Amino acid sequence: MISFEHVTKRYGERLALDDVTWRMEEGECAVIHGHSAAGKTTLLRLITHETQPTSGVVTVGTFRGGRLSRSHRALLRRTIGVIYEDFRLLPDRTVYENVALSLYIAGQHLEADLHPKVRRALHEVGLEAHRDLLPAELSYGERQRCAIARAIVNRPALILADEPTGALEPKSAAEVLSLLLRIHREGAALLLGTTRAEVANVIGGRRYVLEDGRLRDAAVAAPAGAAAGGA
Amino acid sequence: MISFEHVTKRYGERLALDDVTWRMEEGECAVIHGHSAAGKTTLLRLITHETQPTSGVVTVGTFRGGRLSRSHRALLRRTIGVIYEDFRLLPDRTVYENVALSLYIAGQHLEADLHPKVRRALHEVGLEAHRDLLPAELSYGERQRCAIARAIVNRPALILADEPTGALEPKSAAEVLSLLLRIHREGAALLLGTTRAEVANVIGGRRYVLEDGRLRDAAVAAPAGAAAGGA
Amino acid sequence: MFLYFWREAWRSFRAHRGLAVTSVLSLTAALTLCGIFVLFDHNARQALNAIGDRREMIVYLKDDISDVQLSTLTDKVKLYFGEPTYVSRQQAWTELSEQLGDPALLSGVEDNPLPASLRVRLKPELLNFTAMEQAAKQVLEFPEVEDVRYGAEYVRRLDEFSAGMRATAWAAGGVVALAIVLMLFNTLRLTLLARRHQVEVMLRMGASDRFIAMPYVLEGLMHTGLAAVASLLLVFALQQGLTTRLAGLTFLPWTWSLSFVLLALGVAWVASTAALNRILRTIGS
Amino acid sequence: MFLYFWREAWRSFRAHRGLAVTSVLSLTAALTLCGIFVLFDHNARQALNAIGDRREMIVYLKDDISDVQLSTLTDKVKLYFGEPTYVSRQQAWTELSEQLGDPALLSGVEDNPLPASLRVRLKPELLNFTAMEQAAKQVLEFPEVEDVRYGAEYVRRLDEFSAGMRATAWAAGGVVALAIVLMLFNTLRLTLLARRHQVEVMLRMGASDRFIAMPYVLEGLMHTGLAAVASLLLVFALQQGLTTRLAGLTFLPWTWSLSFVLLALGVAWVASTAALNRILRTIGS
Ligand SMILES: Nc1ncnc2c1ncn2[C@@H]1O[C@H](COP(=O)(O)OP(=O)(O)OP(=O)(O)O)[C@@H](O)[C@H]1O
Ligand SMILES: Nc1ncnc2c1ncn2[C@@H]1O[C@H](COP(=O)(O)OP(=O)(O)OP(=O)(O)O)[C@@H](O)[C@H]1O
Ligand SMILES: [Mg+2]
Ligand SMILES: [Mg+2]
Repeated sequence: MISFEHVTKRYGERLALDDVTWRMEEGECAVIHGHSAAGKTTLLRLITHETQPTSGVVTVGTFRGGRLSRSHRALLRRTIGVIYEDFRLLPDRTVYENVALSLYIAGQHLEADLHPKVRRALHEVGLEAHRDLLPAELSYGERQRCAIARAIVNRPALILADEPTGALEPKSAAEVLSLLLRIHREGAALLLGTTRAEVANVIGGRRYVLEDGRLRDAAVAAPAGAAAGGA
Repeated sequence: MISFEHVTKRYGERLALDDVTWRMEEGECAVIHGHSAAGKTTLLRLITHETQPTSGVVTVGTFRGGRLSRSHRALLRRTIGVIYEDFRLLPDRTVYENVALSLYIAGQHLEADLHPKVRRALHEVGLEAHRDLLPAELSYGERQRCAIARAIVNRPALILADEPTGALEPKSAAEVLSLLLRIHREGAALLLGTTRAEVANVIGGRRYVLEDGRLRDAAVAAPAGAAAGGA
Repeated sequence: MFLYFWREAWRSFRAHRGLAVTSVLSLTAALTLCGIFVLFDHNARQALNAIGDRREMIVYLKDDISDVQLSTLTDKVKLYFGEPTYVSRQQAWTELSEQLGDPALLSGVEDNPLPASLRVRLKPELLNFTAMEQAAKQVLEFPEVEDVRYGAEYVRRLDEFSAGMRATAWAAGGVVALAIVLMLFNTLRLTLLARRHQVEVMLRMGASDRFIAMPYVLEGLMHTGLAAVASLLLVFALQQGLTTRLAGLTFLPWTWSLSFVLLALGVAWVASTAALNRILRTIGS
Repeated sequence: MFLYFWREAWRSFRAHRGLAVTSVLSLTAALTLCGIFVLFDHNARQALNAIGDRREMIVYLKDDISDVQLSTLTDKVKLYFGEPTYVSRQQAWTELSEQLGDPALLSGVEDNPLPASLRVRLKPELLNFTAMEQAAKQVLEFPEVEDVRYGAEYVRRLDEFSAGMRATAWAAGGVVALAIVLMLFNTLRLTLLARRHQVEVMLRMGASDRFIAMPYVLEGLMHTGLAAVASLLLVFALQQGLTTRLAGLTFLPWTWSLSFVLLALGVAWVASTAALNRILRTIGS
């Protein structure tokens, strides 16, 4: 589903990704664990084609490398649910509208179809009570939950989660991670980037360590469930 | 320096703070530990007068309660360095300019004065190499460091830190916390809000637990230094 | 689908009410200017037709012609050139006195020196400078004719005026269309820039350009539609106000009004679609 | 301190280049309109002074007055009313023939019926409708005078015209000032809305309203200054272009030009300060 072949990404003279080769199949689950500024977000951005590699080829689904046309890029992105590290909620829409937008963009315009899906997603992240608040009126953790609801509401084929529990205390974090795992088990591929070892442990799946732009395969861990509450 | 007397804050029918009484002296250090949506950010916003209590009196320095005039509010805020949970960097200014802005606002306009201060702050958070990048070009952790640099560059009398290590991996987090503690030891009061027990442990000082809007005093902890790496 | 776009357009309209009001106002100003011009053009055409009646040729007759000669001449003139009216020497004298204003001035004149004449209201196909010149030459050939006068200069000016009018019409139309395009372009650019963050996020969520642009196109159409109707009302008010002074100033027929609105909407549609395409490209990835 | 504000103004100017250009263009349009008006007003004043020379009174003399009577009358008229010029019966006749255009028309008239007259170029203080009426009455009292004519209607129109001119001047000035205020208000509002997030952050960092507003005030002044100079250049170009057709059209003296720019800047300063105060309040805490 995703494959990186000798991908290098430079920003000016700063090397963000250094000769990364890596692939991930449909329905697979992978964690990229790395310190801050290791290049995790850069790697995810290459997948969504927000940025282009300096050299090497990124293939996502049937979209292979190079610059995509605007409409192809849009098409690609509609199959991916991204949880951004900085959430990227629309500040002038309520929680409900933010989540519903995902469905509108995917071409679902029937209220009758839409409404139950949005409600289910809000229920899954525990934001039903906040559906009519604007993002600015949410606590930081609630905003992150809203971002997660938006990414999963359409049950995309691939979920990219960039530090999806950064704003949550351990208990909520565990809940959110198990939600993501459940959706993964329903068939979605899940790629999660994090700076925290405990998150990586909970997710299990294939585990990569990203250190100063170099990707290292850290064997397959058993999908643990205990280490989460640890701190 | 700060005192809350029977402060209650409601948003509509949602109770964010419930009869909170609490005080903090000049140069003191305190941690507010609470789960997501407990009301930590609301409490900090009352101190900076971004919002008004529904009932009760908030006193900060010589500014006692009620609505301050616009100019008084500005005056108050210039004595406080705030690290926001969502950073609030200016997207159209470089790292250097973001940090320098703090000094300009405080009325320092001499390049010769300004430059060394900004450089020192950037050095303290480890962002010298990124001084000419825009916030959008930083990694998430680097953005948080920039926000910290901006809050401390002017060595304010009071530092409000809202989850200041949320985007950092444990090692960087420990560095940042020790930086904050050092500045506290130089004389600044430090009030830190966090969802993470390990952060609360590192800071030590007076420790409060905020649970569903109610503030509980959790005795004075010894300024530990060991529990941090635990993850 | 369509409902969603209209709801979004309405949201944007309300969210940037100040911007919307300014946009509608400046569009109204431009369109009113254009409307006033169309109004005057419309009335000028009507007036020109009316003035055309007065483009006459005066055929001075020799003093000594007989009634038979006169009636043959009248018939020939009628056949080839237009509707003749006979003005006797006495009538000519009376008219001159009236023109001079002070009848006393000519009271000393005993003998009437003026000739009789035929005033010929020319046929429409002769109503331009060259044709008139031709006709005058032909009339002068008749033996009964002493002299021929026609408003050569006057007709030339009228021709020039109406040509100028038409040129100005095109120029003004072009300028207003350009103004509308620029204004819409700018309003849309500002609306989108004020929402740059939102647009970026939507692009990242996979929204197509069309999906993002459509509400703004609709908003632009709303602005223009409002402005077009408002400017027609203004022009109507102007016409009502002026009609007392410039008697006979008539309002545009409803077909003109309708095409005016439709044309404005058309320009707005093209302009905003083009503008949004460009702006979305600059906002980016 | 001041350096910082200028740098910020420059940054904003560059960051919103499109907005800046539109703002400057629309300000230029408004100011050019105003400038054209001032130019015509200036020239109309000069022209009015010149036209004043032609506001004359014609005193028709009785046929039978003697040379002595004529010269006393001339002296008296000169003393009280203005500069007289004698027009003999013969001269009057010649002029009439010329006016009629076709000398043949009057060739049959043997006896010249026209009276002699004095053309009086009136003193400046008599150059308004009521004073002229008064003067005419007085002149009519002289026994040598048959009749008095003066351009009553003409003078009244001229008076009305210049009063209208002055009223229009004020109205146009007011409208343009208003337009500038609105345009600046809107441009500043949009600039600040496009930077709403930044402004909010600065307010939270303890920046005073003045600190935030100053760069935008300077930016508004920059726009206005540019627009004022540009519009003066346009008006100058217009004057140069028209001077071939409307001979004697002169450009504004430099004092007028300078006050024009300064006035525009003054309006801009007041408008942008007021606007920013309001906008900052709505952006909030
Ligand atoms: N647009 C850009 N221009 C220049 N440098 C950039 C840009 N984007 C990222 N970088 C740099 O690339 C490096 C990696 O950034 P990236 O965002 O991928 O890190 P990350 O692993 O996501 O870190 P974090 O956990 O802090 O978010 C950083 O040093 C950053 O400064
Ligand atoms: N402007 C507002 N309008 C309505 N509700 C609000 C507003 N601001 C905060 N709230 C609500 O108040 C509660 C407390 O919010 P607050 O931001 O103080 O939480 P927090 O402790 O900072 O949480 P986090 O760690 O997630 O940031 C939340 O439920 C939030 O939805
Ligand atoms: Mg990142
Ligand atoms: Mg918070």
